[in-house]
Amino acid sequence: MTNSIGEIIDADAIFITGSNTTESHPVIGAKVKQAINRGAKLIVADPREIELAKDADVFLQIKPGTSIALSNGMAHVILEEGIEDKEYIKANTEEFDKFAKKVKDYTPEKVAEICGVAAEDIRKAARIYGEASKASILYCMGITQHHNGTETVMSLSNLALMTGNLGKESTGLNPLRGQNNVQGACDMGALPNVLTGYQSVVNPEVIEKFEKAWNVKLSSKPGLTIPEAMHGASHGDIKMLYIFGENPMVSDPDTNHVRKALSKTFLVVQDIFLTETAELADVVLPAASFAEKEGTFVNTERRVQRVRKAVEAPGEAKPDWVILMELMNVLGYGKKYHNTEEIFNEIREVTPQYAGITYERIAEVGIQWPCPTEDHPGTKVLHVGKPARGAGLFKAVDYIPSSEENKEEYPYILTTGRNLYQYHTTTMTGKTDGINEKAGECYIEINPSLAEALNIKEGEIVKVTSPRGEIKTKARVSEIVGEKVVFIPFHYAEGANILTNGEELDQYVKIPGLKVTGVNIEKLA
Amino acid sequence: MKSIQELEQACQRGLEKINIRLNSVDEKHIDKSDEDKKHKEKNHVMVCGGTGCTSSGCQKIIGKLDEELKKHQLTEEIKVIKTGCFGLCEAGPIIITHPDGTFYSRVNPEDIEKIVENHLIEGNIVKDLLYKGAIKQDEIKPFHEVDFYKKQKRVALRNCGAIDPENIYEYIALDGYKALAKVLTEMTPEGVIDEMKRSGLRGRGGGGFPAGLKWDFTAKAKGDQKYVACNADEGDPGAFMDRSVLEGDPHAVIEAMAIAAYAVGSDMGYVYIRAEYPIAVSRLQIAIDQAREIGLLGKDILGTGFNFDLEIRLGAGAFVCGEETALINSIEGKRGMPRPRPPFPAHKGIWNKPTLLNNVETYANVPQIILKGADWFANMGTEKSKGTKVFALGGKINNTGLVEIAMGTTLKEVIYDIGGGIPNGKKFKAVQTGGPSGGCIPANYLETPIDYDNLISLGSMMGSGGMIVMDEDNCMVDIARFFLDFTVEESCGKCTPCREGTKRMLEILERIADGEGELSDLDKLQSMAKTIKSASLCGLGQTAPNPVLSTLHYFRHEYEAHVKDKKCPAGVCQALLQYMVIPELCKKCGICAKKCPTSCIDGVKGKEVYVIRQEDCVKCGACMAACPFKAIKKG
Amino acid sequence: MAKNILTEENFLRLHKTIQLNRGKKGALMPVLHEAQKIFGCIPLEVQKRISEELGVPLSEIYGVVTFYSQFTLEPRGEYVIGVCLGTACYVKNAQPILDKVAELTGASVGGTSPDGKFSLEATRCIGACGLAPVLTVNEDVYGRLVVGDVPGIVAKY
Amino acid sequence: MITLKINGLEVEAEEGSTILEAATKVGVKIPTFCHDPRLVPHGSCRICVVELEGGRNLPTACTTPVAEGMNIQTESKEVVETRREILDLILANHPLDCLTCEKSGRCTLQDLCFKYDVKETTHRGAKKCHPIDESNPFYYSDQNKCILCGKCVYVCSQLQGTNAIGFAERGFPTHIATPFNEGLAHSTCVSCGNCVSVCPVGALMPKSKEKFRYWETRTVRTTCSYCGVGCQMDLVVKENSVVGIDPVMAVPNDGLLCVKGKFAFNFINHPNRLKKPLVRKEGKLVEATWEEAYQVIADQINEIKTKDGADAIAGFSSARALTEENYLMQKLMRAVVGTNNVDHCARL
Repeated sequence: MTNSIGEIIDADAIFITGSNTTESHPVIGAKVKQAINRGAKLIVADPREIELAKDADVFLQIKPGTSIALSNGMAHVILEEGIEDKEYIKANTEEFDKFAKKVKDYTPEKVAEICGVAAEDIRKAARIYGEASKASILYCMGITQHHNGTETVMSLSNLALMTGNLGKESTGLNPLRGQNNVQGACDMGALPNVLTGYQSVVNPEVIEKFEKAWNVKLSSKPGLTIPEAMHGASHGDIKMLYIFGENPMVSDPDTNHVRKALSKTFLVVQDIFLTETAELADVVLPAASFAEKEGTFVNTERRVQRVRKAVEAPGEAKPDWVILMELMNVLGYGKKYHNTEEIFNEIREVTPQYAGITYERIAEVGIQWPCPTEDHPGTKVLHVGKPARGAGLFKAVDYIPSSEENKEEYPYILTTGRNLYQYHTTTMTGKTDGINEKAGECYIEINPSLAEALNIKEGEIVKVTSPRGEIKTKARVSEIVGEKVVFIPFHYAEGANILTNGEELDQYVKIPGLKVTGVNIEKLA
Repeated sequence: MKSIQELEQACQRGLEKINIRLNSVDEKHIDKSDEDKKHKEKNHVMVCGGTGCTSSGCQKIIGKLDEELKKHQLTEEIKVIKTGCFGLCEAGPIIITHPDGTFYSRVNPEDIEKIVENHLIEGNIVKDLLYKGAIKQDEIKPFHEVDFYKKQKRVALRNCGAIDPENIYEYIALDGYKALAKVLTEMTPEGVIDEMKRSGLRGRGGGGFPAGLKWDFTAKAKGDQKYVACNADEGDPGAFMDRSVLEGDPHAVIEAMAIAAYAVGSDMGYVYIRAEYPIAVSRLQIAIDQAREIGLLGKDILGTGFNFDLEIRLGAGAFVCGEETALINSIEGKRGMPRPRPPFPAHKGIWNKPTLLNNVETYANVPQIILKGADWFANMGTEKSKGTKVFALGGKINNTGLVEIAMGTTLKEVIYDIGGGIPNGKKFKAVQTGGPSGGCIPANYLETPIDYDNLISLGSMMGSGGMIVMDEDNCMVDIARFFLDFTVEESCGKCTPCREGTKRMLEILERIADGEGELSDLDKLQSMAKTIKSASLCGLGQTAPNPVLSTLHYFRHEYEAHVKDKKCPAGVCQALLQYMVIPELCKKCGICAKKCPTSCIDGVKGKEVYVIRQEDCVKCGACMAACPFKAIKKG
Repeated sequence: MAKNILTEENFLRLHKTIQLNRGKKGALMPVLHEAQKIFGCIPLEVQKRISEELGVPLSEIYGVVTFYSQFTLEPRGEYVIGVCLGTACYVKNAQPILDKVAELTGASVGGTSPDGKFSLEATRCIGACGLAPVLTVNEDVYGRLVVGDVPGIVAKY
Repeated sequence: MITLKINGLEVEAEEGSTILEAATKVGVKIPTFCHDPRLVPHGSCRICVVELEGGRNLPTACTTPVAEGMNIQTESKEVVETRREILDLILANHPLDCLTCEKSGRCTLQDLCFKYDVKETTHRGAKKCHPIDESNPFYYSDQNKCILCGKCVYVCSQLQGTNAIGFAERGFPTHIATPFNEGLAHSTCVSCGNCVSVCPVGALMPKSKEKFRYWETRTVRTTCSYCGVGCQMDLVVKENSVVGIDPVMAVPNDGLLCVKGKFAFNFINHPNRLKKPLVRKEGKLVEATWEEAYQVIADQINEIKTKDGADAIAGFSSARALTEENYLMQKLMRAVVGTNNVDHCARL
């Protein structure tokens, strides 16, 4: 997030798009509701009528995958009504004209056609966002998990730049990171193209710095992302996969392809339970859970926070860092760490944003990076004054439909996501009876008129097929989804990801288009 | 109405129309010479349209009057006007004819023919229909000369009964809206507030907080939007003066709220009326609509650029909504649960905006204070309690009704001189003032001049003005239980001392009334009362124990009788009653035995005297009622 | 016996009232008053409809309806008998009158008679203290009563 | 700044702050039931009454703003008497079953009765008897223990924004209820447990798997392991198992949690946890020693490195693991295996 969670309460307007906040980030959802109680205006754009839609001043039930069109449409109205922040654009941005020209032809009427919403609502949303003095954008995987995910994010940043909603309290472009330490994992360079602190592997100085720090030779050739590695494995290029703390057999798209890829490689899985993925492994290593080890997580507002050990790990399970260290030692890299604080201090040496953060400083309250020195208080709001890059770059992007749409034999659009009770692949939440009582089994949400057309009753088992496979699941007839749209939560094995497309990736970050999949639905005989 | 001049002309025109009634109203009076000739109208027949009289069929009476007048083609000369409540409900349904001021009481439709023919046509008054107080040895007194009215000083009730409340022009005729005109054109907001302060007017809702000060706080409070509100919840049982003002003279309240709005800088007002007053609600709505129609409410009032509008908000049956912050929550559509103070409504009232909240009767005094000046008001009443107060006299009293007296008048004068004393020759025991928050004042304090501080020093309080007279047949323990039962039922349930404490006090009182009380209970009541009074959040809880404390203080002997001797001196508490056959009177007829539902009366018909088995007797009183020879007594 | 009050026509009237009051601040109370008049009570289905259209949480509406005595959850009897228990009436022994009415109609205080014909309430002071003790049956008012008058009045309905 | 006296102590306090805040600042403890710094003070329980010199009644410390020259007594005779009477009244409508009540040891009512020597109630009369609402799988609501402090209702409406429960009826019968007492399962309750966390007595309690007494437990402050909000929480630990979770009043969650954070901690001490390394032999995963497992992995890595090169190996790190562990994973792949084929599930 460019801003912080606490600031949401004081925003004048909140634009939530592609995030079912009250179910995926419940406490942030509560803060949004507190903001509304104080009089903030809310715009919600989502293919499903999520709970927050009821509190929204404007609810745009857009067709899945049409967010860029909506952003451009709103930009069009903001320019047309002259409520953009002219000084901010002049002083702090680049390539505004190219962007302005692009959105010219995204008239509300045209966008209404693409998105399947009323033109007047687009105008109303644009006016609310444009006229507010402090407007904050909150978004999540509903924006990013598309074949054009990166450009969709850029279309949102255009909106923030053109209205000067950046670098000020209660504004900004705020991705709600889905997992407890996904921010930390990215910060630590668990990505094929960057080392810690987003220092690029192709930059010779960076390679030299790390080679000196670790006194070892390093490759500067960017590696493979998970979808690429899966592809490589299924074609025999990747011989071995070391998976720790993940369950691709349920969370990754195209499960059948994943099974094929995993079975062909030597597979090591390090986890706390024998997950669907671990069952296929050649070696399974028992790990300690978060309650059994000391360390840190980094939350969605870049706050590094302490995790503390409460109980002993069961049997011979060890903290993951101990396993990794011992394996490195077996492989000849002799470095020994006595605790995670030592590792953290090593991180601080090579990661400028973390340099000023110490375990002692975050004992009571976490610090938000960047925090360059030990007397630096941490950063609540990014891009204060000028965008960090020197000037905010406008990106003229076009709406391009996904290849999954308008397919003859797969006429309905499946979108996936979470529900309140389960978390990811239910490995942890599935162990609590109450959770399974509330959301124990997979289901598919179908619009009443579609259900009627297919003569499907509430609770009936239906067959759902896509080019990748087919599943049988329980029908939930509900107004929550639009006519031609269906929804399946991805938590359950033999569920949504049997159907999703793992090939059509975003060109920049290779994220799969999990939110748009062409499917067909049939009543079981 | 776009200017003061227009208002003035309307006042003149209106005066001509109702001049015929003015001989009886003390101040304004135009000599009859030439005006009369122009007008053919000979009489105005005023029929009381208050809640009491309406329920006794005043509508039918008006219908019959119209019918009769049509029969005699007199509809031009004689006008029938339905007015607000005259105040003497005991005498309802009431008819007063003008210009003579004849006071007919307990009229029913059959009497109309006589009144029209004998009185209105032939001119001689129907003596046997006159109010008993209006005729003394054949000498007929007009209604304002009758004892009930003569000793009163009617300021808030000035127009009640004198005008047709559903015709704004009659109000204007009696200088209606002149005060508003004066305020808008000649006075500054500070000037109005100063006038209110100098008048010494204190809140008539019960608290007695100086109105001027409250206006001042609200005026000084910062806020982009301010509200003016009128508390017409009148939850005190036995109090009905606000009802009469709203039914008889709603315009005065509207004008007063406009003046208040000008003084504190507000443009929006709410009148919160309890749902149990349908007539008052409709009369006020008519008055608001009429005022808006002729430019005395809404935008640019009287062309002075001042805007003020008014909305009615209905209560829904909750006594606690008489408390200011509960009332505010109720207007906001919430449960009527009071808010902690500070912040006071003057700073954070309706929707957390500065709000001026006053009672109906407080507002009813404002127009006259502005017109006649603060000093006129200040020299009425006592040193610290200025002006007049309306009391709703009820219970064991001959003249049940509204009594407006100058502060300082003694309880005795109100109950005996105006109230007409206790009916059926019963002995006075106590008078209860302040409703569920008040106390019972025994006979030996009847000489006390009525004002806020005296009543408090007697362990009671002014309250909204309910004054219930009790005689020897009322049991003080039962009265205390009645009031506790009321507050337990009406407590909002938010704070512990009131929600839980009043219930326990009630249970103790019920045990005492059932003869299971102990002496220690009396001290328990005392100590609990202290906690409830000092720790409760709002006025309801803080004053709920008062009825118990004051009856304990003045009538401890009755409590002890219930506890020690298991006796109820006034013969009210059922459980302590004993029905006994008086042997010498018993004619051995056996009727009582037949009637007894639990057949607990033994005896042999014609031979032995009957005896009631006390242990099985359920005290239903059926035997006593059935005995033709009054041979069964209750004691 | 409770006739079906949840007719479409009634809900239409409710909808109109809500549209009228939607913009106003503190709209809940006026809407609830109307609903009580339209349906004779405010049951769950009505409260749910008000909650959806007015945007007020159902738990808050239920709290308001159960707070005020004028709002009821179940339909009341055809004839609502209110015996005033204000102080003036109570002092002139309204209590025996209340007991008598309860006895004759079979309705307990605050309840409705088994045949649904009579609902009996001990009402707060209705301001007609001049006629104490007072009893109301829907709109009709009977004043200056003694226990003996009660059978006559009840028989009329 | 305002100067006032509390128990004879000179105190400086901000304009607009309350007596309770001023007292807490100088370490003077005033008992409260219904106070919560995140809520608008509503002054329902009245237990925090104090004596104000010259005051008409006993003002509540939680709502009364400080004023220049106030002279406050927080434990005067009258104050203590009033508090004892209030506790007496509460106990009159509260089941005295501390022996088996799960809240024992952490119940504010129990603590205050102990402090003010209120052994039992001196009143006898009607007592509440509501059915216990067990319909929610995570916690139960026992209205008979409720002291109507109202915090659960205000947290649910002002902070969580779900409005599942509210006050019903009026006066003595007032109770907290879901609409039409249909039960929590039929209400809009999302089981976040924020009401359970603020209940000062045993009216709202989690359905704990294990019976435990609070004095047998210790708490460990940590960060939630589910979504990216990073809520601060206290794990309640008895011997070697986590028996409960409480929210922490700190950035970023300010005392709030969700259903997963508050109740879904059963995986920690779950019997199916992996306890030993497993190595696949003849197609079946069998238990092995750590040394054996490491050796198998090391051999594979070295064999593939020599045959196909380091880039034939890929590692998936975990967004669920510690920051330090992600650092080591990418260091293992880059420094030891020698490839940049390292990624993690940021995309899910």
